[in-house]
Amino acid sequence: MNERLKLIVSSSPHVHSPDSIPRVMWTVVAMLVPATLVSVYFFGLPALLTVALSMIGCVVVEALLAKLFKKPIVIRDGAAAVTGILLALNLPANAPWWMILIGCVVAIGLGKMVYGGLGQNIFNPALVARVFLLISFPVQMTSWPAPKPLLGSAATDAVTAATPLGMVKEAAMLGKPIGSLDLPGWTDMAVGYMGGSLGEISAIALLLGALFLLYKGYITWHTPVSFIGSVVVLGQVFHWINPDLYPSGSFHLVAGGLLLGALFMATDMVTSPITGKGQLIFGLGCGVITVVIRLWGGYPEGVSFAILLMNAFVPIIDRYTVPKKFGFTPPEKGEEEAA
Amino acid sequence: MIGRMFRGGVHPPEKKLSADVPVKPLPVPEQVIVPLSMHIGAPAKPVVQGGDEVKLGQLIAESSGFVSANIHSPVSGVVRTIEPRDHPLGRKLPCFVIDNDGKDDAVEFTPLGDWPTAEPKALIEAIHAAGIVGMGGATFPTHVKLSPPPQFPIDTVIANGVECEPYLTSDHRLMLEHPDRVLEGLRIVMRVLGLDKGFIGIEQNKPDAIALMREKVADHPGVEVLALPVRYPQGAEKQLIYAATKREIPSGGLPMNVGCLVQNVGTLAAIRDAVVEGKPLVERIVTVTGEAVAQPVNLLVRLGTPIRLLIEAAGGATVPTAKVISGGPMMGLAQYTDQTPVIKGSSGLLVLGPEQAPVIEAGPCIRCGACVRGCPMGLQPTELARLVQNDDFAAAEAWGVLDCIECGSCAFGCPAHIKLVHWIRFGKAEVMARRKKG
Amino acid sequence: MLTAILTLTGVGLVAAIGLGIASRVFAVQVDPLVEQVAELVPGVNCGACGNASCNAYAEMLVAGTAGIDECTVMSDEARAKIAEILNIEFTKTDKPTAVVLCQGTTAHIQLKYHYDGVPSCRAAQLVAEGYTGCDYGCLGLGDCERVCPFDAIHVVDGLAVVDEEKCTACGKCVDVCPRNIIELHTTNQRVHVLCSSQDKGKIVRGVCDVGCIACRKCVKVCPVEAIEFKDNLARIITEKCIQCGACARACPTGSILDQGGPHYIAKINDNCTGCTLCARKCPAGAISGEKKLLHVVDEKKCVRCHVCYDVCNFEAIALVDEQGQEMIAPKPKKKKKKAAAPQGAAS
Amino acid sequence: MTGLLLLAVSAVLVNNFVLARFLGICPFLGVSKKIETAVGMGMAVIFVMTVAGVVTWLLYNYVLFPLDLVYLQTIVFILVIASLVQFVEMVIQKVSPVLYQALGIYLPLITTNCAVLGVAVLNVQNEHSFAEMLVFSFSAALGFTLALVLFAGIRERIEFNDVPESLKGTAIALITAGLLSLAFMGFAGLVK
Repeated sequence: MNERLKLIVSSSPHVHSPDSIPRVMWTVVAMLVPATLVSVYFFGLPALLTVALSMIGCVVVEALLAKLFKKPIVIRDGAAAVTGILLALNLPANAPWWMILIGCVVAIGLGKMVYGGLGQNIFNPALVARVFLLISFPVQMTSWPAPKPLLGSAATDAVTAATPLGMVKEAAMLGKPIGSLDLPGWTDMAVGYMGGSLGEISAIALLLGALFLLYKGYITWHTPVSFIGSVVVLGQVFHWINPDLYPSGSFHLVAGGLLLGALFMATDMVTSPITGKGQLIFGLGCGVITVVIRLWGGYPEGVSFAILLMNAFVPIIDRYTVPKKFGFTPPEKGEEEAA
Repeated sequence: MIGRMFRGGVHPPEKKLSADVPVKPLPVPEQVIVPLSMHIGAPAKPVVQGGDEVKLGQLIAESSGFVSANIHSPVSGVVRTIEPRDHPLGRKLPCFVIDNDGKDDAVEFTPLGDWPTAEPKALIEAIHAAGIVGMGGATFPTHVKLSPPPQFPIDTVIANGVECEPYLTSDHRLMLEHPDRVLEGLRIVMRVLGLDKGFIGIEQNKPDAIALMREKVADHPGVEVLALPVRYPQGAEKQLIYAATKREIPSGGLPMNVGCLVQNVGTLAAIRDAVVEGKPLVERIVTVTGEAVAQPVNLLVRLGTPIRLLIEAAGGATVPTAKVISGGPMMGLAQYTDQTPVIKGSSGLLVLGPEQAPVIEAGPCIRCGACVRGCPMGLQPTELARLVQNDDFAAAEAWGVLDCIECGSCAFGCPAHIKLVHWIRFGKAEVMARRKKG
Repeated sequence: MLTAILTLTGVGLVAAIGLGIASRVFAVQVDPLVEQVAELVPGVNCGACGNASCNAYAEMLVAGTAGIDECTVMSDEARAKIAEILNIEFTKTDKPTAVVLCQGTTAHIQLKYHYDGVPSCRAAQLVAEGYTGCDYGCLGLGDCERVCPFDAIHVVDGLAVVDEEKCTACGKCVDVCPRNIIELHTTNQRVHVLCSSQDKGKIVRGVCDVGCIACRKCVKVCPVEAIEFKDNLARIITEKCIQCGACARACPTGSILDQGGPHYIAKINDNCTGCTLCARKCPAGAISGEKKLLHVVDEKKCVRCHVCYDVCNFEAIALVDEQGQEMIAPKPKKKKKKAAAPQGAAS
Repeated sequence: MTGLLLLAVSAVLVNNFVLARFLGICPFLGVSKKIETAVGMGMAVIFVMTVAGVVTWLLYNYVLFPLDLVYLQTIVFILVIASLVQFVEMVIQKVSPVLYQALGIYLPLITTNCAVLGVAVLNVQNEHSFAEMLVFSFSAALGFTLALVLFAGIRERIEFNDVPESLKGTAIALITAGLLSLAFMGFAGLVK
């Protein structure tokens, strides 16, 4: 061996799993592709343009801000791309281009870079942008184009369509029973044949992507299960109490952004609790707030608000869900006697 | 008496490249470098000087305190000098430099005779005299471990044949080639502690060793083979005891706190040799492996042999060497020179090329929790690293930084490539220094 | 109107009485002195005095359990004021400053191995005792920089450099340095051995251009025996050093730094009255001459300490450079030292 | 009963004093660096607000209103609140010097805290009954505490963050408060 050649010396361990931040992030992007494709199928080219503009916008904004704040530009890690695609999937397909760009600036700027960049933000950047846009431009954010499948004929000739959750909310305002509404069928909703934001319409496509992430270990089951579980159970309980006023649990499951939120946004590693126990509490909180807003709030949909609110609780949850350290339990009873 | 699987842990690729390569002895080198510190505790005190002639197996340094160990000459020849040389621990420490005369002229070994009837004290004395230390890597003097204070009676002894570190196969080969030496050593330890039951823990990725041991225990009454699930760090003392007995060593405690004692299988074989043959510890099996050597091998090596010769025996490096590691990839010590010698705790020598040991800059923590899920001690490595990074050592101590066993599970799985173990080791060192200051 | 006034008065009265009673019941004694002193202490909570906070130090001061010199950060004015408040003695101290005893910038040193670890000196020290070829030199990962509350120490080209203006000698960098190469020296001491290596010269040469190679030339050249030699390393004994800088000029590797310069050779002119004072004071024995006759300086022996210049009462000694050019004119007769005195000019 | 519950929910979440009404921002920013002090401050505010609510309500309904002195409302309320805060300060200084130190200047600042005066005035404005007043005052303070503790948790987490130089300190705290407020907007319309 050549003495001139310096050996690398580091602390153990000397081997590493193949996981890396870019790998995690780009996998998440890839797993959102099915949902994106479904939205393109139903909403056509505008959907694709929205996704593309949002992703490019977020990446460019991140690069510019990194330069401004004199930080290394790390857009290749894919985090900005994830934010971009998630933001797009939270917008209606006909969102005006300027609104998308404002969203990108808010998401990356206010949501992430001011906190110091990746890993340091408190709130999910895409959701910060979505809620910001929802409050600032309520009209543009809530006029949904009617779904028109590429193949086959459209169910209506209408240009715009209300989301199922929007219909339910309106009915509640007017005092009409839910039964009298012309809601899309459950299978249609599961496939994605309904009005709504790009990414939230197809429950099946979202589940497919999330199952792969679960298999890879990039998300854990805790948050989705407790989030979705609590929404469905709570929703069903109120449905039993008053079926005219409150929709069923299965409706809650597929209508609106529950799956997108629970599978892809509440599971955002940076802004969710670090332990399984914490994630269960986090998901439960998200679920309860979602149901409360959906049933009694001013907005038809509460997933974004719920996740954002629970993001604020994460530091407190983390503080009180520290795992049990090894070596801090006495031996079990039988053992103690034996010893 | 089967325990449970510990929480956490990871599955690094096993890469046991040399699992099927029988152990072969490495020719004795012309010069050996024998450090005075090949064990935890006080360095041994030399009893020979530069210029003295020594025989193979002759005592050249004696233990100099309660926690210390004897050292014997691994060759016959002349002591050239005692001077600081590069030590596997990464600094220069006093070493014997002995020129080999090539005769392997040995001192006469005095076996203890019939050990099953011998007094435990005599057995411990024989082990002490042979300079035996923990050969799994911790190098704790064995005779001290075998003399627990009376308030901590030992009721369970476990032979550690888990070898959960990737790449390493020295214990595996030992169990395959010398099962009786291992088992007899275990029975000697049982005799010392007055026990009639002992376990030998082996990971299920070594089915041949498990089968062979199950067959052999027929000749060794009281020994039971535990086939343990494959998950790193199954071979860590605390996790092994938990797996075998469901007992958790309390924070800051030792195995004896829960009435257990763990010995590496290599140590047991050495104990048997010391008692049955009167032979001191002067050689050991070392796995020389890694993608960067031509032919991964298991070698029987005299202590004090420079690792450069081991790499040559494995066919030399095939690519420019990036990293040379004494021990396994998860907990081993990276070497900055190939001049360091083999010592009593050198279980393996891992040579990695640039492809296996890339230098990757750490990214920001994305709080994915992989380290928390991977930690077998239930700690939060990312939080510890963050606190240490910000010099908040008091908080790090409160979060249990001292409980870390440095197994590397956290850093192995970290997608941001944060050097969690390094931060934590830094925190531990600072906390200990502060404690000393008072 | 009257009801309004009465109501307001009534409410006020009830509140006042309530508070009056409460102030009796919940009375807490606070020494007013503590507050006064607390306002004068620096308030940066650096911990150099060994107390948890500046407030705690203030309390200790008032209680008399801490000395006023224990805080190195405080300005002399603040010290004087506190001394006045507490009616205690106070004398001005020499301002100490941190000195990094190493000159091994990246360009000067060899590395032992390629370090792949976390950016902290203390952590790097745990990996095979640090990655610099020299086991004693600055690692340059900036633990001192991060710990300094005054932004007074920075790593430049892999070496920590102290900003004397900002340094308050709080000692945090001294504590944090894993190689213990930062020391506190008074600013009067201008000559330093900027090397900490205890290795033999041969080893030092192999790893560093600017290290002490234990040649002992400085020891030989020092006129006042102010350099001791221990562990292959020269050390200046501050109490004996006369700041002449001879050692720095003699050092072949430049590992002794003289910040007190420039130093010049003494030259005696015709004003000399032969009083012999300079000859007696010269530590190097470089001045010779009979009583009442003109004295002469042996240029080769002169260590440029300027002692003769300082003691001469007859405007007879000038300071010149190697070429003989007069750099500093003789000190005017029988007047007290002016600002142009060499020590002053140096700084 | 439902009315009172709604009132409580409204005061805690929908019309949160800090995040929706933007009252009491000073202590919200000042005493939210550590969770422990935030909890202490929250307790002090809960106490002061509830007691101030009761006293001012009694004064208004049994003294000022019958005597036709409603125009003295503000000055009387401030007088009462100021005395109460003084009282709390003395108690805390005696009982918990650590908390007293940590709260520092912000404790006397409760006096001029618009949140406390706000509670008193809102009670009068909305013509709350005694029970309503009690629930409202308490839940308003609870909402304040909730916001404070949440915010303290967030600030503890971002303490070591690599925040751009120009945004360090209060700037980032205000941005965070804004985002928190954004999240609380979700409760809008929950209670009319």
